[in-house]
Amino acid sequence: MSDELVVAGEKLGSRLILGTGGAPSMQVIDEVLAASGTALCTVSMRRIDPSTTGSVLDVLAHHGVRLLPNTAGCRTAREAVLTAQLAREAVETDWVKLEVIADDDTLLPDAVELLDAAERLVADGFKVFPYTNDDPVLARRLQRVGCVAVMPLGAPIGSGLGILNPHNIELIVAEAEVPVVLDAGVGTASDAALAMELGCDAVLLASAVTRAQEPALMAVAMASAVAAGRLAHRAGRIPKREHARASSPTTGMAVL
Amino acid sequence: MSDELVVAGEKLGSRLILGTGGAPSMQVIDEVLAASGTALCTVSMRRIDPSTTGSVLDVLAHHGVRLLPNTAGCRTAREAVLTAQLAREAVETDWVKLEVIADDDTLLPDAVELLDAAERLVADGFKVFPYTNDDPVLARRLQRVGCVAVMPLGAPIGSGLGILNPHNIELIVAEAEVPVVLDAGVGTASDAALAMELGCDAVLLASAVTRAQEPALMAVAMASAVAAGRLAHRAGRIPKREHARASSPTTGMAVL
Amino acid sequence: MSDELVVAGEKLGSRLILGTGGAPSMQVIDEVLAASGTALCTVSMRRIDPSTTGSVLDVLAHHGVRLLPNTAGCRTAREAVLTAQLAREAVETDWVKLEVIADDDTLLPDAVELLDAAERLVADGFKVFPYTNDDPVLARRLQRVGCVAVMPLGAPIGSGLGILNPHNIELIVAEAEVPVVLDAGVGTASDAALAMELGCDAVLLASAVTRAQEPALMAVAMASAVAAGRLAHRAGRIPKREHARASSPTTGMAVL
Amino acid sequence: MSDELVVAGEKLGSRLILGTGGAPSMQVIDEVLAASGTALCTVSMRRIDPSTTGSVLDVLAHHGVRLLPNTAGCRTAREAVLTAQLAREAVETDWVKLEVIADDDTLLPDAVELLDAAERLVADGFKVFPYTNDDPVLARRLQRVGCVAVMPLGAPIGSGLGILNPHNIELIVAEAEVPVVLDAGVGTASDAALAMELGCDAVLLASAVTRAQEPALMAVAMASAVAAGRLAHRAGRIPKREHARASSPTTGMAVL
Amino acid sequence: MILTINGQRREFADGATLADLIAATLPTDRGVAVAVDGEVAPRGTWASVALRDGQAIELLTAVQGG
Amino acid sequence: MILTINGQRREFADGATLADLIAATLPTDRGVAVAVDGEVAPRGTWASVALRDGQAIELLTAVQGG
Amino acid sequence: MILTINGQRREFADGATLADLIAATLPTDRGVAVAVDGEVAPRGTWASVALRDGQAIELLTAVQGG
Amino acid sequence: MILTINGQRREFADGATLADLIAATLPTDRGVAVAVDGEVAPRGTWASVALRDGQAIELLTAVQGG
Repeated sequence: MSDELVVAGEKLGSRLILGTGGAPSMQVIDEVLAASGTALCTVSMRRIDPSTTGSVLDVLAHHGVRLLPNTAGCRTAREAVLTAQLAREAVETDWVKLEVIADDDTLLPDAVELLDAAERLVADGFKVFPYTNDDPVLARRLQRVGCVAVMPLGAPIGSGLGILNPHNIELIVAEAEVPVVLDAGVGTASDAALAMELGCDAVLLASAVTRAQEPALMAVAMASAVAAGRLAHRAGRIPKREHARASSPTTGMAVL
Repeated sequence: MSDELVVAGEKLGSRLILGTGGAPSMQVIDEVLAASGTALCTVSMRRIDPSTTGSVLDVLAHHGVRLLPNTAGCRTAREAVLTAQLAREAVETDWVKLEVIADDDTLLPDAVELLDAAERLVADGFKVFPYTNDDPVLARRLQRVGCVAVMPLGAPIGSGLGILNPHNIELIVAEAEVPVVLDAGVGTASDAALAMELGCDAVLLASAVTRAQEPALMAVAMASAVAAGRLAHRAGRIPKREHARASSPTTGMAVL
Repeated sequence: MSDELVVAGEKLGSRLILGTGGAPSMQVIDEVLAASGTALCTVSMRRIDPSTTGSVLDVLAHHGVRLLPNTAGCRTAREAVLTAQLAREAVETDWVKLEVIADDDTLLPDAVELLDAAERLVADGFKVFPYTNDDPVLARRLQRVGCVAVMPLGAPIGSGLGILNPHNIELIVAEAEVPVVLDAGVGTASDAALAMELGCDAVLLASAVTRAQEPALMAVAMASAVAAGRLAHRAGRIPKREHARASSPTTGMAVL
Repeated sequence: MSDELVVAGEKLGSRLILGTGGAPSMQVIDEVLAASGTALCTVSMRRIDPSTTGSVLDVLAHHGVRLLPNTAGCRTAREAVLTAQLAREAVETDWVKLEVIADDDTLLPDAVELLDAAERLVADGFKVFPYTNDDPVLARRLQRVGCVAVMPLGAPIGSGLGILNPHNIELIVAEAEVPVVLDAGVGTASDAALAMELGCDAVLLASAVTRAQEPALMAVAMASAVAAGRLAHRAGRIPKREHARASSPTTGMAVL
Repeated sequence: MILTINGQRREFADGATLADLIAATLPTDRGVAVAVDGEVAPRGTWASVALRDGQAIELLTAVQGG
Repeated sequence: MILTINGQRREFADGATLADLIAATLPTDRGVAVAVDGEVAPRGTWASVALRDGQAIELLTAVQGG
Repeated sequence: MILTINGQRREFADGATLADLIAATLPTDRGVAVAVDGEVAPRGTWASVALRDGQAIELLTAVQGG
Repeated sequence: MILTINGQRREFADGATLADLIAATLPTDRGVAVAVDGEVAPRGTWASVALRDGQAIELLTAVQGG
């Protein structure tokens, strides 16, 4: 049975979405893309530095990966909308990972500006992937204004703390009518597997792979973990039991 | 780079060890073996029922899987030793998963009888794989008497509660001179991945797969999760940080 | 040294704030108030039922407890503002626990309506105690519009799940310039103690006491737990250590 | 209703047992004893240093606290038995906290030597309080050989990690026929409260108080936390619920 | 005239004031708050507010909750 | 003589060996292990072991488990 | 005229268009997006937009991030 | 004779008893416990136990700990 992820009407060949930030070199990005098998990667919009040679876009194009420009660093709806529009000009996609953060310390999303920006971008024809906190009510509002996915955080960006509040992620998944992408907080493979077991449709991560001691190895680990978590979710896990239950026959014991 | 598991001088092609108990039919065992790619499976010694048709041994042989007979249900060292000897007669292997439980409610190992049985079986030439609690000191003693692996529980057998005390598993791994196999408690894929991330060399599970709603699907999930956790362990995860760390460039922002 | 809680310029004799909902009888409320030593209790505004005899107001007045009317059940800023104004008429206080929930299943606060209502009520001269989610950014905004406290939830109302995301509560406390009250989710004494250890200034709970098997006993438990957690916070706990540290002398051992 | 702790036939006026180790001075011990209201304290047997002035025994006697000599540092049953006998000579009590550790790094109990020592000491007329790991089966065996209490660890001595495996503590409590004392691992007040909520009869701690920044303040915190946890256990907490439950009336809402 | 009081339709004499209605409806006006057609009616205005046919009146008080 | 086989009492001709008993009881001796009165009876001894009245024989094999 | 390009003040000939500026500043216009005084300047308009003294131009492109 | 007391070698007059040694070594015998060559020496025996050359004596007391 096919189990492809479909977002905004598009099929994606992988449930692992990669951020390209934090990688020490283009070489590492190239290895990570190959190892992860990802089909969608985020990029950021920044001032052109004429001195830089080699563009991340070439590497991404070489792997046939779809682009998801983000609005990282934006603090207001206005900045984020403008950044999204510039991204659309630059890389010719109407997909955008919407980030509107409240400050540079926590990098946490600002619910009010985020919702405002999402509404404006949807009206402007964008396919909006909002990076949001784990509030089920905000996730609901983001869907109501027309976002094509919701991307709640598991923990602060780059913290590697995993999923601090699985209960909220479950609440978001339970009522979601668009794909739920666990975004931010993943530190290791079991975090990614857990996200999928909670019912998320995909996982977005960057630092966990790009800043690992061996990025390519961790990329394979994450791809396997996302697949494992998805399969476990579909396979229907055994219920948790307070008490033990024998897995060997309790009859037919020899009397020795 | 090769990363094969070697136990008792033998290479095993998989770090997922399966218990065959709890499966509703031989058909399911067959599917699960194929799906998991396991190389080692446990069996139990029980009175022959002449009426039963088809032996689990045939299914296991068909998949070229090595046998690990267990002493499930034994309460004393004497029973366990005798059961191990009978298993050696029946399936012609000197490998044994040593279980000496204290009662049928908790199915928890009895440290005293377990250690006694391990010592006697090692003296009798067995390769002993003891199912033990998560006490690092008992694990140390089991190695000292010559066990070829230690198999601490994550949680009670069949409970699916995962790894209740990761700290103890880390302590066991830190000083282990033989492979550490996380045995019992695994409920879903992320549990298996976590076990490997803690440094375990393999995972042994039965109910989590055989009693899942879709055993074959869960078998694939577990195989992927074990691989993912192992790779993540080798790849060197990012440290956990209390505070966020940006994964997008913090310079070159446009002034909009 | 005095360690009184001061909110909105008023000293409160206890850091345990009680909700009166869920109590089976006025008698129980009376016992709980006596047992808890609370100085502040919430009440709700509802249609007068001429048939009811005995008012909770009399019981509260008898214990000299200050009133904190809430806007429980309101879904919009408009409803909440009107309910607060009616409460001010009815019980003659400008203090209000502001609740604006998104639905009756999760009872989770709606960030957008909550912030709107808070701003309007502050402008109308109210001392606003907002029941909010555990988003540090929303807590910051609520303070900016002039709330006299912020009351993040530990877990959904009445769930008894404790504090699902201590990390967020710590972030809120770290930057708070008004008292932080852990509101909702507390199930037992250790939850209340933990809230105070995280740096909260007070704990607000109802069901954990009123629906306990022995409400008066649990009221004493909660009062002790809040005191214990506060003292532990002030006393400066020992750091967590991965490794053991002897508490008995390691020198002067006899050679036996 | 009285709720006194009775151990070995003796009533104890407090459920908080203190270790005196780690305190910077006799002065601090004096303050801590006064603040905690403890009725039982551990001491260790060490070579006499004629140069030391002032004995901890005088301080303990002044507070009318019962002595519980320990065998801290002993590695074998033989050493521990001899140390217990010497303690009986020195402080004239047949109560002993039995510690037989496996090494100086983990300070974890050695199940085999511990059980052996317990059996011998019971035979020699001692009232044995064994410091044990959290293995329910070992706890059972210790009771069978006649220990008057069992004292499982929450986490390694001095680690302050709290209770790493509450499930095991619950299993021990569920079948215990003697008082269960949570010994070692407590770092802060909520840990102590949790121990009592799990059904422990008392908590034994040292470093958490003696090494806190303000020992006397922490001593009060721990005393309150133990009382709170005990009361909460007796009061019958509300069940945990996945979903919210309103604590304000859901009827009688005004239509505004 | 017909008024809707806490969701119940009730007949009242034309010209009745809020004060009249409260006196006729409640044992006491202590701890009572009133909304008329979704607006707060402050206690001080009760005697002077003449009610009109079809109005919706909410009579509220504080009860245990929260 | 009377033997107890896997907990069941069974009549057997005097002088029967373990090999006789197994042949008479089981479709195959593949994967079989035998204990007599709580002691392992190695396969190599089956033909030579003469059974005695009252002995308890356990006939075991490996089944799914663990 | 003086323009501020990505935060740097630069002198340009009067009447220069966005297209002129880009050609003079960047090795390629592939993957480039432009904002003038906080408004997006679509690629199709570059040739026709005449720049004015004092304007702030942002030249952006996609880089690794997120 | 030479005795090892708490790990220190000390010279003592032949025939000295445990009581003599304790009196000579400690300010008080309150709260003291004694082991001689790894065996407990009960307080009641101190006066009668004659020490022998080469013996190891441990003098212990209770200190803060645990």
